[in-house]
Amino acid sequence: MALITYREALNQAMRQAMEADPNVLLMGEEVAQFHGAYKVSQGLLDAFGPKRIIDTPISECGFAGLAIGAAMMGLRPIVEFMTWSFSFVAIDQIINNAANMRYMSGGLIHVPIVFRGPANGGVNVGATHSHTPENFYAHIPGLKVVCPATAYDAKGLLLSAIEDNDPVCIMENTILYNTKGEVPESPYRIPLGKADLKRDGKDVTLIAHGRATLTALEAAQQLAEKHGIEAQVLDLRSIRPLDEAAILACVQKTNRIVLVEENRPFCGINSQIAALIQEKAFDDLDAPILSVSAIDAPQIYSMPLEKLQLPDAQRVVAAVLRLGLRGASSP
Amino acid sequence: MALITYREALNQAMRQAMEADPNVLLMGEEVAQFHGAYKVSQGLLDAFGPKRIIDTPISECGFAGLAIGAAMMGLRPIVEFMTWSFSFVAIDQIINNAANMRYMSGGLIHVPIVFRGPANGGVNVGATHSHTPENFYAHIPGLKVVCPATAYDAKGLLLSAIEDNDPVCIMENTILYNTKGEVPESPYRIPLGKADLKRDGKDVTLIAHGRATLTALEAAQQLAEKHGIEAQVLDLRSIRPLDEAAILACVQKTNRIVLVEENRPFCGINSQIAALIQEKAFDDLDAPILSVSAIDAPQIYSMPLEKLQLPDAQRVVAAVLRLGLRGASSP
Amino acid sequence: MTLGKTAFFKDPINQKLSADEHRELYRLMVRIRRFEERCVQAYQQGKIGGFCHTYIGQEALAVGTISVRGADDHVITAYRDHGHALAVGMDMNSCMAEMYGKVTGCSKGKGGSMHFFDPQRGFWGGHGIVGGQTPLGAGIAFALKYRDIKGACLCYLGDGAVNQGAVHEAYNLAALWNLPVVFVIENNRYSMGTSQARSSAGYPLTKRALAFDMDADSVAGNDLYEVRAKTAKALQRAHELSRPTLLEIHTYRYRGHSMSDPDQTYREKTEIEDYRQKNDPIEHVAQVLREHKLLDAAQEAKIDEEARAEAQASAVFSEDSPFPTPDAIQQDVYWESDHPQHKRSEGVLFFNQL
Amino acid sequence: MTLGKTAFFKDPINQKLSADEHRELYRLMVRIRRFEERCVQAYQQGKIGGFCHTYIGQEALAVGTISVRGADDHVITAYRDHGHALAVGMDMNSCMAEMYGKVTGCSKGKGGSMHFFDPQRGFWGGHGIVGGQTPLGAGIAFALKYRDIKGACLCYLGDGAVNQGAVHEAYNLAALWNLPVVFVIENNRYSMGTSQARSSAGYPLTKRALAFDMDADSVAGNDLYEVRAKTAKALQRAHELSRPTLLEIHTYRYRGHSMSDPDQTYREKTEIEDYRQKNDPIEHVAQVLREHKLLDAAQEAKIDEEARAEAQASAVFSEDSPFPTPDAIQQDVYWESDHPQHKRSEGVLFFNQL
Ligand SMILES: Cc1ncc(C[n+]2csc(CCOP(=O)(O)OP(=O)(O)O)c2C)c(N)n1
Ligand SMILES: Cc1ncc(C[n+]2csc(CCOP(=O)(O)OP(=O)(O)O)c2C)c(N)n1
Ligand SMILES: [Mg+2]
Ligand SMILES: [Mg+2]
Repeated sequence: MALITYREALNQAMRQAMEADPNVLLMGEEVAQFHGAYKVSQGLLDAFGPKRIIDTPISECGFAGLAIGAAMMGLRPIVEFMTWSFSFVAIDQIINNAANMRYMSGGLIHVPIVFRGPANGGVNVGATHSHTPENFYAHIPGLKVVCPATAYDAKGLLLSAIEDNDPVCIMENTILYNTKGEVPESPYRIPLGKADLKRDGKDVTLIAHGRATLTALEAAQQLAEKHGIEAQVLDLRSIRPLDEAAILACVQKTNRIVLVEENRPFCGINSQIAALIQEKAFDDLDAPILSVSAIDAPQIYSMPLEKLQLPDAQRVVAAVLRLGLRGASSP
Repeated sequence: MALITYREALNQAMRQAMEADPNVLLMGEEVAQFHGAYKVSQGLLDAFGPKRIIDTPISECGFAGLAIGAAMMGLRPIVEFMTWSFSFVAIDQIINNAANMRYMSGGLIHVPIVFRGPANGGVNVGATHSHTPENFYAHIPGLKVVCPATAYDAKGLLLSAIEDNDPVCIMENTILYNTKGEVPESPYRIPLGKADLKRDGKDVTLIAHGRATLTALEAAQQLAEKHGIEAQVLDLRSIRPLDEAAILACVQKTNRIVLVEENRPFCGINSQIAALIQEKAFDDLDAPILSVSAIDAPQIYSMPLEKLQLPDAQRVVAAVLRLGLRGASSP
Repeated sequence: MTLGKTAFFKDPINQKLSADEHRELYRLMVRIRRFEERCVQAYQQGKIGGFCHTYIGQEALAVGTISVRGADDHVITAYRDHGHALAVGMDMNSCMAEMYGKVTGCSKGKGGSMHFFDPQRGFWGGHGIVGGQTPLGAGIAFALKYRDIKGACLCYLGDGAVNQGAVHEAYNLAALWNLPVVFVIENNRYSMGTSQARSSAGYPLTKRALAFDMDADSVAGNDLYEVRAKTAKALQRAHELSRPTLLEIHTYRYRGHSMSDPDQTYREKTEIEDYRQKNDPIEHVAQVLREHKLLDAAQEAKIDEEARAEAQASAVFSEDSPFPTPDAIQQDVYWESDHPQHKRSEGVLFFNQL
Repeated sequence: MTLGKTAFFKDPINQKLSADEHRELYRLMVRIRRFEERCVQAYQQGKIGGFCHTYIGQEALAVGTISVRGADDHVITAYRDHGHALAVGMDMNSCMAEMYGKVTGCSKGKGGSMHFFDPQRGFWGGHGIVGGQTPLGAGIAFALKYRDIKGACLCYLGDGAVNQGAVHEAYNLAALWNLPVVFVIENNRYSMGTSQARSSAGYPLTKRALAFDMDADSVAGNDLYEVRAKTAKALQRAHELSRPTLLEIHTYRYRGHSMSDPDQTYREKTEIEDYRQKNDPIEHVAQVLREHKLLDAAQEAKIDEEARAEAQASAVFSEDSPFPTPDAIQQDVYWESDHPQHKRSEGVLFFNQL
């Protein structure tokens, strides 16, 4: 297995999917000649030519809709949003056309399309460019939403998404593009809807998705080292479908839960997970589920403040400590 | 007090606000000559003329943005979306401009604007026309969101919204437009962020907003009559700001909660309320919070099925009974 | 235009019509009108819910444009979709049953009046969001071109829809990428209660195509023969040059915007009466055919009678059909959950159920 | 164009400039360039985060257009906003400090490079979403007209932005409602790595205005005097006739799209060099002024020196300024929570805190 970046993992997935199926194509702003604003599509134009790697005008509504129409006809487009923040001008197409089409046609039509791109704050680009709309899209029946945290997951989930017959939204993270991980060269699939226990532990479970998973892992490390608390980390990976069974198993095991997300708190993913746990595993809970989200405000530009606005390990550790846990080895 | 419809109550609020302040104006599709697609603006063109009651082209993104620009300059536009389903083509303007403007300008600019219109299913218009995006908009810091359930609330909340210096989204309901209630003729304000206990009771609290409040009231009636269970009904009225204190007081009082909404379940309002309660009133809960939402699918057209898809009193009663409550007078 | 007069009867595309074919086009127009009238009745009886946008007055447009399409030409339109549905060959039963919300409807009762589909016949809906279908239409054309199929997409929109941003984005993409799409503006003079001049700066609407270096043409939409001739040219341009065209087709609707529009605020009844007298598309074709001895009184009466009977039968069929069962609510949401044998994902897709 | 030659020096709007005023316009252009160069340096030192889109090469455009505005004319633009900010009179300190994320920045460090504001000077941003500011610009014009103020809005957008639906919706509204807005396309030939021809069908972009019966003009954007003359005409049309105009102003950017664009995939370095040699807007004005004996070598050197010093000082000022305190994160979200004494709503507005 090679050690490659998250960016390269996504690139590999697209490359392999395009080699396997002539119906797969990539379209978006700057994906071809520019190799992608974040270079995720590096080299794809050379490999597959301008018929399949397509630079678009700055018309998200237009090209997302166009790709949905093409998917209705049986093509399998991958649509890159330069960031998911820019998907808001296309959200009507994604909801009313990609998500609703199958239903409104009584099952006559399906829309095998992938929307992908980064959705994150933390890079000092201000409020307009820092949206994390996984809760919006996962709210919509008809859509699937995944948020890979590692290079390995990115490749496996993207390959599954491209082969999926339903519309899938993949939310990446510009901060993760350069992170490296062991990734098999040959194609492999990670089923959507399967969470991944990224660290085992017995005292508390941290549930996260996307880059917050790494924050949770860092917090777990600190909890172990400094507080003797064994926190396990469940990476949801997929928001819809959702691995309820894995979540409930964690509750049963550790009875204490802290949720971590870079989404904003109101009607975000953490709220949904908390609601679900309290309903389905009420008696397994020893304490309220605590939630660490982005601080509830538009994303601030100022660098040191933006760091504070997003969850960090320290805030997660503090939340765990608020649960009143006492680690085996703590003083 | 006169017995008038919810529609007339909204109309009165706009009329009185426009009489009081020349900066208030109404714009939207068919609001002037046609008197509104749902006749909410009946007579306003005659009263205030075409300068202030403005028919727009079918360009939600354009006129919502235009109104935001006008609000930045100190006007106080009311923007009618024929339905909130059509706000998706304008959502970027609402989020990135109306909601973010104050923040990104470091407080130099504020945007005193009201977006209003109906947001509901239940009228056989299919999935594209039946969205209930209160969770989307309430997710966004910078926006306020209210969902009046009665004529009285509609007038008082709309007047407050028009006088508010922040952007407010008012989600009405076409099914409620014809419902009547006692409404004072003279202007009055209901503060945003104040829930209303619409029925008192001791055994369980039903928490709802918008038309689901009426469903909850009907369920409470049935619970009293058929099961001897005294359910109280808390109408949130306002989603953001949210009356947390009222919610927590209910939990403290009845220890059992059933949430009712016409929103879809994943990352909807019920999930948020459940998350909040379990975090802040964990020890007051005698049972898991149960949730009754729209059945999780795009809105179906077929009339009898759409009735089933939305919450009805029967489903609410069933949820309450699942809590294992036994009423005083039940066998 | 004078009823019964057309400069396009001799256009090659019309000249090759047999007598039967002439009459079949006429019959289709009559069938659409009778179907719509039967819908109105059903709506008034409370059998149909929600909105119902009739096509009465615009029949020559859908019939004319769609009648010249080839085997690989596709169709997509907005919510005023009954005329197109019948024109592509969908049967009245499945259309009417859809409006009744019955499981025998073309979308199993899930889409309703605004959301008809029949991909087998190249009919991709029926779309409720104004302008939202135009990028899809460009996408259908894109897929044809991608696959080297010499087909095109007829993509319809209203005169009010032209002011949606999505439409301009679609124009630009189609012109920039040489997509074989024909945008057809059904200019019936109103978007709900707003006259065309009150919604759109710049006249005619074809100018907006020229801005993108797209070819455009204006068409008298009540003349079946002109509609056919000019659509055929646009389709040829799409097939042979892979270039888009914008057709602004002038037409008129006789009834309110939808069944819930009492039609009292924005035009005089005399305007409608006047148009009908002078421009009715069905009467126009009838006169042309009579003049060319292609239609006699008996044939005319029979066509009308059959169309009425067919529409009536579709209402009976719909009445007799069952509603979907409650489990239908969560079917047809995800391809995957409808094909459990091919399911690859895990986890929960639905977050509550009945 | 030949550097130093302009047909517009004698245009009435330019003829009334005093020698000092000529030099001040020149100085403003130089200040913008030096400011941007200092930004580049700060960015490379890691002092500035995120994106940073420089205005180098386009200086005559912001300076020329904004220099002819009247007291009631307002300005709104996209994310490439430093030039406009300085042109409306914002000081370098507050601009630079904003980029440093400092509390002394024009938006208190909350907006960053793309989101400058100064409503006191009629400057309404600084907007990050491509095309998103165009409806706002129409709205500013709407508000002026609503209040019977004879002002206008200069609303800037890029040549790539023209393909956003929002832009067309704004065009239509402005033309339909006779709004006093001047849409200014800053056609710098590229949207990121996409040349204008690869993003937009139909040339020139002014055609898109004509489609809405909006007046339009093409402008050589490196000639300060032409920019001024043609903008003045458009503003006059706005003031006197309350009619919108579209100006397509041709310009060029020397550096990458933003600081994170290495600028290696879509144009040759020679293209840039060639443009600069033949068209540099600052050198152009300098030559015009020299020729007219309005600028001597000493003055020129002094202006440059002062601009450099000012830019350098702004960096020092920014460096020395404090970051906002953590409580700033939840300030300036709601007017109401910033004005507790006027608070009318109840309940919770924020759902967590630091
Ligand atoms: C985005 C959006 N805004 C508003 C509506 C409501 N609406 C439905 S039809 C219509 C008028 C459309 O007029 P036009 O495009 O001329 O088509 P016609 O009804 O005349 O066929 C409006 C405003 C909608 N469906 N979608
Ligand atoms: C809706 C949206 N899509 C994409 C982007 C990313 N983006 C920022 S600038 C830009 C290029 C814009 O080019 P142009 O309009 O020509 O302006 P210029 O940068 O040349 O000044 C793109 C694609 C964005 N900010 N907003
Ligand atoms: Mg129309
Ligand atoms: Mg550009």
